[in-house]
Amino acid sequence: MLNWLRRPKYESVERRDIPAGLWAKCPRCAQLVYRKELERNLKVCPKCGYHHRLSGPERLRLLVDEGTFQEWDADLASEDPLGFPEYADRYRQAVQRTGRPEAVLCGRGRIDGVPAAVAVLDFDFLGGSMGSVVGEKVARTFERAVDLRLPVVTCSASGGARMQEGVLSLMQLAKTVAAVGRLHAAGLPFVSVLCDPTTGGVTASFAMLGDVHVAEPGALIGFAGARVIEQTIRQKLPEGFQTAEFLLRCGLVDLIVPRAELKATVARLLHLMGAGEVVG
Amino acid sequence: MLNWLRRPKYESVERRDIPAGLWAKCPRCAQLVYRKELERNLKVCPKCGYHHRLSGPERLRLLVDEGTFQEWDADLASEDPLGFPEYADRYRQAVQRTGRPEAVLCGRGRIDGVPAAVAVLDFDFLGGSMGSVVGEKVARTFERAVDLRLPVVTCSASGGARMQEGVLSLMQLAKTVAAVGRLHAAGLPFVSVLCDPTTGGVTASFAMLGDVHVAEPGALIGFAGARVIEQTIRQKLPEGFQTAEFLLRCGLVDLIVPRAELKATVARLLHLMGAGEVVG
Amino acid sequence: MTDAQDRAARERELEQLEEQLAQMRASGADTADLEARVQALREAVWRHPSPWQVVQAARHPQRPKLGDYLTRIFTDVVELHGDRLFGDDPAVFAGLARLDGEPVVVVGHHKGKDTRENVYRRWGMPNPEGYRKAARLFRLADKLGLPVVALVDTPAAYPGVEAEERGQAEAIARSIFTLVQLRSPVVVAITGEGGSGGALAIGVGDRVLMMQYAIYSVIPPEGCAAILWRDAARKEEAASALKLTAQDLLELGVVDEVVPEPLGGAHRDPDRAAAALHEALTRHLGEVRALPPEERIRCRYDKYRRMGRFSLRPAHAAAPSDDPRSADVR
Amino acid sequence: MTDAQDRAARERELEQLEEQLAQMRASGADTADLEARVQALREAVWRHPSPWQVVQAARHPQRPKLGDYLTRIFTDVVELHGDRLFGDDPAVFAGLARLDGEPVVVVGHHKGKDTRENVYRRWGMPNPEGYRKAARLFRLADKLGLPVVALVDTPAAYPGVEAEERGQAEAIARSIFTLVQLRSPVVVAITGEGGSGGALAIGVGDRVLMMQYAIYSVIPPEGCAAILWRDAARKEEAASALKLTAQDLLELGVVDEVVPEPLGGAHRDPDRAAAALHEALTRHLGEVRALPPEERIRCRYDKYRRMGRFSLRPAHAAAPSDDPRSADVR
Ligand SMILES: [Zn+2]
Ligand SMILES: [Zn+2]
Repeated sequence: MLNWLRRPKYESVERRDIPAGLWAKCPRCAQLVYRKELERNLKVCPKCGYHHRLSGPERLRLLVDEGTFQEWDADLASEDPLGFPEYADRYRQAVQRTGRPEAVLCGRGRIDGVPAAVAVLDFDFLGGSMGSVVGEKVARTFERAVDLRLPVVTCSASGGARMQEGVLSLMQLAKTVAAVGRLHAAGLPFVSVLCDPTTGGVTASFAMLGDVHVAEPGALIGFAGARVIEQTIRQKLPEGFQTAEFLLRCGLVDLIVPRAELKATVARLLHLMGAGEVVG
Repeated sequence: MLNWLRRPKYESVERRDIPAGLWAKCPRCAQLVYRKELERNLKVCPKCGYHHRLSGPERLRLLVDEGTFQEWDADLASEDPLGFPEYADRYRQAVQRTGRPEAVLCGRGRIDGVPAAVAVLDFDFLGGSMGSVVGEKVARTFERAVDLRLPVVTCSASGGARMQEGVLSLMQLAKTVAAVGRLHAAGLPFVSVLCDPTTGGVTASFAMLGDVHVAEPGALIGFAGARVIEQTIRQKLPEGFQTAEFLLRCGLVDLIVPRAELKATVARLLHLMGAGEVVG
Repeated sequence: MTDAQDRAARERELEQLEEQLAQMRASGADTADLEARVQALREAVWRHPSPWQVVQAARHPQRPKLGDYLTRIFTDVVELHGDRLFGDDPAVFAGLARLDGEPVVVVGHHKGKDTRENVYRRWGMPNPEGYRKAARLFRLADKLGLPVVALVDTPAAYPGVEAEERGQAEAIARSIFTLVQLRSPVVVAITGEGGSGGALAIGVGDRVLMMQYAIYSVIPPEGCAAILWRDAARKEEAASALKLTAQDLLELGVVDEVVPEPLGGAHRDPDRAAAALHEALTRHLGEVRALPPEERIRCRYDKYRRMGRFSLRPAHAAAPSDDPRSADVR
Repeated sequence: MTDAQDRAARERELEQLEEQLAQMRASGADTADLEARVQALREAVWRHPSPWQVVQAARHPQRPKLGDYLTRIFTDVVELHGDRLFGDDPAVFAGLARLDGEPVVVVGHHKGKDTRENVYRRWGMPNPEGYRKAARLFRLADKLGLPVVALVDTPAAYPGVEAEERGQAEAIARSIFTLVQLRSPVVVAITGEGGSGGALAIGVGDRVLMMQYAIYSVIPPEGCAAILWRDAARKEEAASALKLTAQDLLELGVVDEVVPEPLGGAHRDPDRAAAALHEALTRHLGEVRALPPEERIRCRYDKYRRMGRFSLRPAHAAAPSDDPRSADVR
């Protein structure tokens, strides 16, 4: 297990979501919350229930039993295939800032005791965007799950395909969907957890092909960006558009689960889909 | 081939749709049309294009090459399984009035040269309703098509399941759908022609499971009856509700084909679905 | 006094006595005598119930609904939502649960317990989204190798403009198409109203059970009477003619077993009704589970293939066909 | 004068000369001299076109559209309509046709020829219904064993409220899911704009061809420039950075062959463009048709499995993995 996994760095998340100091201001209800209380509450605002975004390692700690996670493919790195302007620098900065190698963490672990293959997208790392490495690691996660007869749980948080790897990023949609097909053919369960935000190419590939779709309350989930849609229809978007609750009404999400119940719910779903019997 | 097939009796159709005498009044445009002209025009009103209903034998003559039809299972008859009030009498009258044995004609023949298994529902016979015999004959048509490696063409015109055989009629939905499944597994084409009217249990079974859905212009196609819906929603139905054109917009019908082009279109579709190669 | 009038009078008397009994119990009075009278009358009224009586029991407002059976028969129930296409239909329940500790997919019509919930759930009358959600769960069961239990209780598929626009008929046909080809074991129970295509859409399985006072019909008796005699009031005659009781359907080969209910209806003792249903589900699921999937699909095909009754037309019957399906097969 | 300004000036000059030439031809004057000048300039301008020039060619209003290729390459075309769920999307064509006399399923984005048709067809930007219609036809091809030919030309999937409500992302993902598992041969051609997920939804196949002046990109250059530099006007730089030309994508391993176009774009000679596309489709379809279905599905999987470029992080690269997928595979 890598060092950054045991001792996750919260700085980047905190920098964005919470003002410095002992008190944090909730972006939804604007109330001040004692920072330690917010941490204890899994970064859910105790006043209004707003689910702050989690980093990849925070999400992993929330979901996977302590001491059971074995990471896969932590050594894969982008090689800037297009020589895209500013990409190499921004990539290096993302690695340095987050202390993590890419926008996804993959591996195996136990979820309330149930062995599973897990892929967690990390919005802190270049907006959780899917380029060659994310696509490759996600695809390998599904392939290894087939080999090991494990169910797959993905937690998505992503702005979509990674622009800086051009159409190679787009091809990761096909690659990951093909890998989901292998899991499907093997009859193994796939729970897709949709976190804030899940948009673009990640939504239009593996994340929307789960046997069960679990979303966090209030999470933004959609394909096209709100600004693009507003420009197209030339009017304001409806209240609550592209929230988890909206997607539930639209029949695209199975369950909305508060963060405190996420782990137990995923484990229960895996059990009910016959995954409990597999010894990992 | 049975006698009534070679010399179809039109009386019943004419009694309903056309006033006696040399002239017929079109139920849509209310114009008088010379009866012989209407016959020559395949019972399509030359003034407004209204497609008069065809009897089963008329439909067969329209679709199947002359002299190629071999009927199957003409000897199956209902046995009034529930002892339902008035059913035996009404059934006997239908046989006498139409000169036909039941509400469906099944067999094999060629459609512009393409060998096919064909099932034609006959609205003249108790409203084309599907009871045990219709379900059985339709299912056998699909099964024989699998055995003979033939495509299937059904022409539906039905008020739905036959009330007088109770839940046994309902079970014909499952029976015919299961038979469609066999054809599907065999990779053989199925063209479902939806004629005026196709409603209720026939729409909710084999007729809506075609590889291609062809409808006649203006045909009424739907599940629930207009009166039942009006009673439920307590308002008038929208203009053109449940017409072929409405279903095309709703994505439920592939093509609307005028009667004069029906045979050629079905043959072309069968060819394009790889059916032409089969020697019948 | 006709039979029907006589029966109606006795039913009214029974109702009055039951009410009286409840009041006496509430006031703490000695009720032994009255209880015996009520029990005797109940047995008299329900020993040979008329089909219309059964229709009323099947539609009784207090009749146990999907939720009552879910809590009593299954454990670890997780409802799943949505057809992944258009919406989530509250008239259809679909989810994962355990039956006797083993995971299963459960699907059923979802009626409400009060007017408000009934409006929300459209009295258990599904839109296409409901059937498409069910079919999605059937495919999930197939992928995972889980058995399917389907609980049927609906007046009909919802007759609405939008339901037609979104392909009500297609949704029903496709759901049946999915079920007949499913590799998973499928056990169906008609628990209340089996309303025509709206019921059959999720009602095709390896075994079809039917509660004693449930009904299953191609058309509601009222509609039948309206068509046949242009008089919806003759619904009682129609109920008889349609052969819609569990016993009728057992004899017609449409259902495999009748699950006994407490005298007068499941609502008089939901626990006992659920226990009987539970026992039957367990037993039948155990039997069909034992078959290999290909065999199960073949048997299911043959089961529906055999349904219906017909004969050879006398004029042609001189030389009966040797095809076993050519004649009445029941 | 910069390269880009120089290029722009020559493009303007070429346009003016072409207009002049057209007028002279119309008036019956001798045009031999002018024609030679135009041809020389055209060659100069198009010998090494800038990526932005290619973007403009791919979006040229006169560029051949689906309909132009349908009539020139296929025979016996029958359009089929509807997703059997909700509606029929005019932005997607789906149907049966013959290619070299053999039946195939054809699917493609459907742009309009004029403003009115463009509005009707949403400039070839599909709603979920369009992708679901396509996926239905893919499944039909699978059932019947027919090959699939997909012609890609779309700015994007339609960004609309209703598209999101009806699951645009699900429709795209599901269509890709259907394609990667299809038993039928699938040959794709990017004929105009390959707009991100909206294109990929019908653009996954055994072979992916790309017309010489077509583009294929994860984001439009304008959007890329707006995000990267907060300045949509720097679209030309973005077009270069995105590597969206056929030659770029051939080098990146995303497309299998570049189909040559008449100098300056297919709209200058649609017949010749169609003939080249026809030849390439026939050849590739012949090759993938020769494989058994299981082999074809495996090869298709491997094809997409290999796409992307990455390396092992230096710190860990001392002992390279023996997994062939661990390192850059191109
Ligand atoms: Zn708050
Ligand atoms: Zn007329």
